[in-house]
This record gives sequence, structure tokens and C-alpha cells, in this order.
Amino acid sequence: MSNPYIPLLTTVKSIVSENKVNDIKTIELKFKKEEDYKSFNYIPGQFAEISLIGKGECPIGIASSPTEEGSIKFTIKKMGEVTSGFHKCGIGDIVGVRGPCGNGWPMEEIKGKNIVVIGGGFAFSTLRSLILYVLDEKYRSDYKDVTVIYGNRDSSEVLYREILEEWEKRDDIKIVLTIDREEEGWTREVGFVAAIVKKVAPSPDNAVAVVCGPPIMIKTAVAELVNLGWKDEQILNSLEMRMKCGIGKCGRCNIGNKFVCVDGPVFSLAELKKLPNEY
Amino acid sequence: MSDIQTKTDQSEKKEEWEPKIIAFLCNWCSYAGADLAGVSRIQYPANIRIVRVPCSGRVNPFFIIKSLLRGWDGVVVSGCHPGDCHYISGNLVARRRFTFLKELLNLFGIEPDRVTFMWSSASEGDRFATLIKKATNMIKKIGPNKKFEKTW
Amino acid sequence: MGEKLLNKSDIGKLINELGKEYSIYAATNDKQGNIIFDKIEKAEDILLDYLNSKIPPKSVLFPKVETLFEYEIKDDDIEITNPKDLYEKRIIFGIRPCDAYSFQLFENFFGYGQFKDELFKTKKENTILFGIGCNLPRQTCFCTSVEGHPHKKDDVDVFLVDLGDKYLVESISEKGKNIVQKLSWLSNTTEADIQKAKELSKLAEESMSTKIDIKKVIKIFQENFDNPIWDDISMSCIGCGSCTLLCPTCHCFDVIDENDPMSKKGRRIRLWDTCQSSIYTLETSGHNPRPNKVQRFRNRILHKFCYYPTNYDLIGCVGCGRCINICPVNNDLRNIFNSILKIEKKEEVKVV
Amino acid sequence: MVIEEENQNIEQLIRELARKLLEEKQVDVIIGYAKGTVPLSSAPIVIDKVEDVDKLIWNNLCYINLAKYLVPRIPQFTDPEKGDLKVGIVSKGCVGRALIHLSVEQQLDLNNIKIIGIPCNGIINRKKIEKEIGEREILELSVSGDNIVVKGRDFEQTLPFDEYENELCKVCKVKSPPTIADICIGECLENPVIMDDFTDVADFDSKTPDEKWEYVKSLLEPCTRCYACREACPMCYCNLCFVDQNKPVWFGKTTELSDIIIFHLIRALHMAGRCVACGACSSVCPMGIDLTFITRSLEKIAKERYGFTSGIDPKTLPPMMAFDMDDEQEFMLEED
Repeated sequence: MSNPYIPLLTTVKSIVSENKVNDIKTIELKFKKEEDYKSFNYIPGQFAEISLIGKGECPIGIASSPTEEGSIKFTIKKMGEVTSGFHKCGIGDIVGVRGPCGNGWPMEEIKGKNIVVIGGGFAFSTLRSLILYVLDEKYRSDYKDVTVIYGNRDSSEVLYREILEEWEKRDDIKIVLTIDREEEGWTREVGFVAAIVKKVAPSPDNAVAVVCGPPIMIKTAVAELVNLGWKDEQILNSLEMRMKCGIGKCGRCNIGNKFVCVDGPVFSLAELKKLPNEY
Repeated sequence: MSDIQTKTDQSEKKEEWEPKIIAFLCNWCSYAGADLAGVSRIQYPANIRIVRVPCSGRVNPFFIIKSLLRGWDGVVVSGCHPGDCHYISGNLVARRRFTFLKELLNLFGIEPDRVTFMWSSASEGDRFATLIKKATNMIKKIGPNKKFEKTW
Repeated sequence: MGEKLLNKSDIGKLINELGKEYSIYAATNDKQGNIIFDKIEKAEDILLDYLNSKIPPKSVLFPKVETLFEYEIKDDDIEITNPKDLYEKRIIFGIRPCDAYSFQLFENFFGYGQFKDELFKTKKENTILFGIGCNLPRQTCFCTSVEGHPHKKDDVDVFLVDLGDKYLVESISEKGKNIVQKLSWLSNTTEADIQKAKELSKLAEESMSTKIDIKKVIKIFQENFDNPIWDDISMSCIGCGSCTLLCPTCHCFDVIDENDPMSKKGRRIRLWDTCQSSIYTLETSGHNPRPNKVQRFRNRILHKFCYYPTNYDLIGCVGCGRCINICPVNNDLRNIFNSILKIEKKEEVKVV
Repeated sequence: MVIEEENQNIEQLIRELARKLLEEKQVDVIIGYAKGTVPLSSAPIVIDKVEDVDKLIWNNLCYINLAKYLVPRIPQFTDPEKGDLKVGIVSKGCVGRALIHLSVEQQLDLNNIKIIGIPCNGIINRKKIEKEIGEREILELSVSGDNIVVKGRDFEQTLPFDEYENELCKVCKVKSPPTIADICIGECLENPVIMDDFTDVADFDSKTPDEKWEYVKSLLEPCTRCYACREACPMCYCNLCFVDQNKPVWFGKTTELSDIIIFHLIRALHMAGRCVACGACSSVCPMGIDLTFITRSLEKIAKERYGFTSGIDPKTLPPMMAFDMDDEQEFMLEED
């Protein structure tokens, strides 16, 4: 019998603090057994149930891309009992991982298209995974132009600075950074993500929009896209829901007859419109 | 906490059982009183582990019940004498709370002597030692706290 | 001929014999006199003439608190082990057909999709169900409306019919046949007994006082998610969740870690949870997709009568009537059906 | 007067007053009790039309404390245009007490409420009847004279009302709601003086700790942690109950005995000096757990120590909201 609730064991390889207030950290995990890593096949947009044995378990989006070999990364904000526990972790500590869970971004279906990435706050983690995947040499030719619109509350909250800088050097990706309020020394855009979407006005031709962020940002940004002539099928959202098991058994993450943990977290706007407004 | 407990667990088998008591002492009076007892070299039982709190009014009954649940054999809460509270009325509020807690522990059949409330000021090092001795003896008389043990 | 006869006086003998190989779970009284399914030590403790148990027999295979795995934290490693009681051989004796059907729903749900709940599956595989037909369904029962029957045999391994002073024993599944074969001392049946069982089955069906057109109800539920009627029918609900905890088909659970304060051991457990509680869906960020009672109430009803039929083509209710009996504010499911059925009539009038 | 007649009179009183209030537009809605669909129940109902007045009933199964529908946790009597609605509430003594106590804790505004006072004549102990009848189905329950008549498929049993009344109702001293000027109609008590000797809990008090522990253990063992007691309690209006808190996790959520007992202990602690002794928690418990001993003891402590009875006077602060330099402190450890 294979018990689906038993996690694979990993150890913490590195810890990076991502912001000034130090409540978001990216931890890198290395599987204890090589065969576990081999069996952990994921695509961008999926999540995993990571646990501190003795504290509990929580679902976190996978921030690393399958193209970054050897380990997996999670970006964790300090919120409750478990996430605070992760913030206390040191290198070498044991972390349990179950997954990958969920459907992830439809990487096959969006081949040959322009990709507009719209992200807000620290929900950017699975988008990081997506962008890294698309920019990787192996897959770059499968996808066309990439536009990234990434909003934050203030400049100190911008995640993955190093990698963002690297991307900016490339000419096949356009990066638009924005913060909510003006700040000294900030030379990029200022305003809410929805306003910037309107300003940038990405073209809906042969394109998909990938949206992930807080519920209010999703709502406003998606409305802007629809105004720009985007079709419901072209807009992909990654949703949040409270989860316990991550494998569609514990029942709490249902939106109508769909479970976010197995049928989602990625839903197109067209799919969402068919579901009750309970997310 | 668990380290301390495992250690005492081991000694339990060899020697006479010694209770483990957690003491919540208010910063302004009782903690200073305990300090004075120490500085004046007044002997008092080594069974207590002290948690310093700003005021006895800070002691949520949850602390006391959770301690019992976690296997502590006794709980002591000590604050300033009525009228001496650094925050004027913290200990008076606490007193009402403890009244009900004590009555309810009694109602549920949890030995009321396990939970002790006392007043002790910063200058009463000997009183502190005497009362702790008394509390420890009371708890020794009741025996180990087994009521909340789960099966493992 | 698979049928045999069991005298009521021989129940003790049967239980003792089966008890050698299996742990017997059956309806019995708890300390407050409620009827629950629990492990039986003495055959005398078994209740067979009960209306239905307070806590459904799901508690045997999906207990209120179930260990998912046990762990021990060591210096630089963590040892994880499977729960101990997985392969315990169980017999659930005297289960009602509706509750037996609920196991079918559980298997369906827990075995669905890419990830399967092997814990439940393993336990179920090692369990034999001895069902007893209901000769006198309660007023609140409505199993015939949800594709069930007071004498439904499909979901049990061995089926008993109470013929007064004896039981007609019929083995249904392979597992059941094997076990009945071993009980060689059971006496043979006569045609009259079988005939009587059939009559009882028919009588029981006729005595069902509630009949609901469930197909129609499902259709209306599917179309009326936003109907203001939900506000009315959920008005009196106080959100306690007894209906879900005592429902034989409710399977939602919470997962927590529990540590032994005295050692480095612990276990990850799952507990019954209820969708009627506001924290059930409360996210860490503070966002709650179902913040109000109405939404939670609707979720419970629709989960059984809309989402379940859509996903698995099965009705997520077995018609046991526990929620009707238990509801502290008497928010009767039958009334909900009635008021729901009324909406359509109004709309039809409008169309005309 | 016999119970049956009293019931009829009370029912008539409720309907008359409700009709008057609705006709004179003194209230927008009225919360009351309606007949239940299963024999041992009654259903809370909200009416806003004069025609519906006859749906309101009174019998000895109206065990829900209707004040629950007015606590902030379940906000429902507001209208997008009118704002807060005026609510008439059918009040037996304990409903009135709950409303008054909630106003002391500033959880509701009594000015939006009309208390329809009725002289409650006791609630039947459902669990005791179920136990008595056992595994036979009850099809009908009625009160005839001073007896409860239980009918089933092939039996009829007459039980004396006195014996099958809730323990709390037997000793209840506040059958009608205390009067508050301007908002009460119907039968209310003017300045009630509560005399209670608590003889019913004396027996329990004399037990040893171990006996009490055993009693509590066997009483609470069936608890499934459904929290029906909490949800039915008008005083439980916290947005997040202590058992649901997870920062930190205070107490376990399992159904192991120690966790169950701790839940009930802390809930009792939170009810201290606030419980209005309505008995709703015991009546709604699906597992038939009778929490009367907690309710009564809480009343006793508040009364004997601080002379306080909850929900009588909207101007007196409950013991846990106040303090006094001269409070008794005999439980404090002192030197010999």
C-alpha cells in the first residue's frame, strides 16, 4: 500500500531572504533520495504540500522551474504556525514534500503563443517558474514574446531581484515593474497592476495572459484585459483556496463541483465563469 | 520544555518522584521576590521553572490549563499584593479570573491544589520561599498529573 | 441456493465464531446511551433491533480521529511509519443498507482521480459487511427516493432479514459466500422463509412515508445556485455542523500534527471536519470564499445533490434521515426539497 | 392550572401580541417558534406578515434560545434600505435574560428590539424521553393535562411532566423576561429578586475530585466536537473561538478525552458569570450530553461570590468585567 499522505523527505539546501522586512524567504530543498527527485516530475504552476514534521503541512506553489535541476524551491511568507516554522528552519533541516499537486500552467497548449504574465505581490513564485521555463534554451523556441507586468506594494517587496536583473538584460522579454505608491529613487511605473495593464495594453492576438495575485488584483486586471478585447479562454488564473490534503479528498477547496487542488489551481476565465462565485 | 521533562522522567524511575512545577511570576514583585530569595541564599525547592510575565493580569487561564495538559504537575501564579500592582489593577482583574478558574477546576475534578495562586512582593524573599515550599508539598501529596495523558 | 437460516438464539454463537478471526464491530450503547458502532467485546452488547445508530458506521473505517502516519524525530532523520491498524480484519455486523451504501460512495470518492486514498481502500478491503434489512423504516427515512431500498443487498457481503425469531442469511459477494460456507451449522431455508423475506421487503418499501422526485430536485438545484430562496431556507440554521458530522456520506477532514510532549514521537492525524464552520475555508490571508452561513449551507446541500451527481453520477445522500432527526433547529431536509420544488412551479406559471 | 391549558394561553398571548406589533408596524419582523416536523422538536421561524401570525406556536419543546439570532455573529436582520430592522422576539425568561446580558456586553442595541414576554412553563428534556422510549420510533408527542403523551407505531405512553422537565427549568426562577421600560410587552417580571439555594448541585459539590473526574469523563465521552453547544449558545458570539485559533494552537481538536474535557472546561470558563441558564446547549447536543451541572455551578459561583445573576439588570456589570479591592481571596496561598 502506498500511503498518499506520507511525504518525501528533503533537506534545506539554501535559504534566501527576499524582502526588507524579512517575512518572505525562498528555501531550496534537496531530496534525500535521488529516486524521489526523479519521481517528482512537475511543470510550472503546480504546487506541493510541504510540511515540517511535528508542526503541520501547507500547500505552497513551486517557485523553481523544472529546468533548474537538482532541487526545488519554495517562496514562503511568514503567516501561520507552519510558515513561521519554515522561517525558523536552518540549512540541513528536514522538510517533507508531497506532490506535485494540481494541474499547473498548460505549457503544451500555450506553445507558439505570446505570453503576458501579470503578477502581484508574492504570488509571483509560480510565475517565476513559468518564465524560467519559457526562457530556457530547451523550450525558448516553443513560445513567442514574453511580457511581464509585476506589481508590488513598495520597492522593498520586489522578489527575485537578481533574476529580474538577468531577465532585463535579455531582449526577448519585456519587464514592467510597478509599485502602488511613488517612492524616492523608483524609476519604473507607479500605479496598481490593473492601471498598468491598461497602459501597456498587451495585444490579444495569438496570446495568453497568465494572471496570479491577490483576489482583488485578479479581478481588476482581468476586467482590464477583457476591455482590451481578450477572450475568456485566453485568460488563465491561478487560484488560492484553503487546502489540507492537496489530493482532492479533504473536501474544503471546492468551487462548485471542482476541487482547486486537483482540477486547478489554474483555471481559464471561461472555466471560472461556469463555476459559482465562491473563490 | 520537553528536554527538562525527559530528564526528570529518567530520574523518576530511580529516586523518589519529584513534581515539575511551572511558575508564572509577575515582573515587578514576585520575580524580584524570587530573585531576592536567591540572592539572600534562602533555600526553596528546585521543582519550579519560572516564567516571567509583566503582570499577573497577563496570565491567561489558557497558560495554566495548557501547562497541565502538557504534563506539568503543578502551576504557580504569583503577583503583587492587592493594591501594589504596577499597573494599578492588573492583579485584581487576575484575581477574579483565578477565582472562576479555581472553582471550575474543582468542578471538573482536577485537584484544585495543583494550581496555586499567591501574592508575594519584591521584598518578601522568605515569604516566596516558604510559599513555594508549601505549594510543592501540596503537589507532592497529590502525586503526578496523569489525567490528561493521551495514548501513544 | 445461497440462503441459510440463523436462529436469533444463535447470534452469540455466530459472533463468537467470527470473533476468532475478525474484530467485530456492531451497534452498541455508549456511556450516555447513544447507539454507536464500536468494537464488541461481548456478544450480549450487540444491538440488532435499533432504528439506526446515532453516529454512522463510517466511524469504523473512517474514525473521528484517524492516524495518517506516525513519526519519530531523530537527530538528523525522521522515521515515518504507516498506521498500525490498517490490516485489521473487521466485520461490521448489523449495518443498515443505507449506511452500507454510504461505504460505496466513500470508495467511489476516495478512489477517484490520480491520487487515491489507500488508507480507506485497504481498510475496506479487509472488512466484511453483515447487513440487516429495515423492516420498519422511520418516518424520516427516504432511501427509496435516493436510489436506495430498505432491503437493498448490493452493498453488503452478507445480508440478513429479520423473520421474527430467526434471520434469513443470504451471501451476496464472494467474500460473503466464503464466510457463510464456513458456518456449516446454519440451517437450511424453506420456500416459505424466502417468500416471507420478499413480503417484508415489499412491506418495508410501502411503509416509506417520504417520496421525493430526486431527479427533479437535482435539476432545480443545478439551475438555482443564486436563487434568493437559499436565504430563506438557511435562515434558522445556527451553523453547528451536527448534520455533517453525523452524516454517513460526509467525508471532509482536517489534518493536524500531534506531538507527544514527553518524547519526540508524534502522529499526523485527520479529524472529521464540517463545511458549516466558517474557518473551514478561511485562508491564511484572511480571505474567505464562503464567509456567510447561506453559502456554507448551500455548499452542504449542493455538494450532495448537485456536485456529487455531476462528478460521479451518484447521489451523495443515502436517505438515512439522520440530519432530519438531529438538526437542533429542525431545518428539515424534506422541507428544503419541498420549498425548492415550489420555485419551479412559480417559474412555470410565469412562462405560461 | 395544568400545563396543557397554560400552553394554549401562552400561544394565544404570543399570537395576539405579534399581531398587534405587526399591525401597528411597531416591528418589521418577529422571531418565534413554529411547529417542528419531527415529534421532539420545534423550529425557529421569522415572520413579517400579519397572515403568518398563526404559524407561531408555543409548546414545551421550544428549547432554542432565540436571542442567538440577534448576536453579531449571525447578522441577518438588516435591510439594504431600512438599515437595522426592528425585531420582535418571543421571549421566555432565558431569552429575555440573554438579550439583557448581550446588551450589557454591548453586543446589541435593545432599542431595536421588542421583547414579547411570555411566562414559560418549562421545557421537556428531549434526551430523557428518548432514553425512556428507547429504540421505538416516536411519532407524536403531546401534552395532555399535566402529562406528556408519547405515541408510536404500536404504543402509547404517558409520562408525568414534572419528571421529564429539564433540570434547569425545574429550578428556574426567571420564567418570564425581566422588564425593561419601553421595550417589553406581554408578561414580564418587574424587578425580579432571585433567591436560589442551589440545593440541586449540593450533591455534586460534595464529591471528591476523583469522583467528579469520573463523572465528567463518562458524561463527556460521547462528544463528537460538533460544537452545537457553542453555536446554540447566545453568549458564544466570538468571531473566532479559542478552539479554532491556530496562532498559536491552544488546545487539541481531537476527540480524545483530554481534549474534549479541556474544551468544555474552557468553554465553561468563558461562560462564567455570563451563562443565562437557558439549557440550549444541552438540548441541542446530538449526543445527549447534559451540561446542566456546569450551567448551575456557574450560576452558583457568580451568585454566591459576587451576588450576581446574569441578564437581570442591564446596568450591573458581570463579575468578569469588573473587580473590587475587597474581593474574597481565601483560595490564595498564605503562610501558615
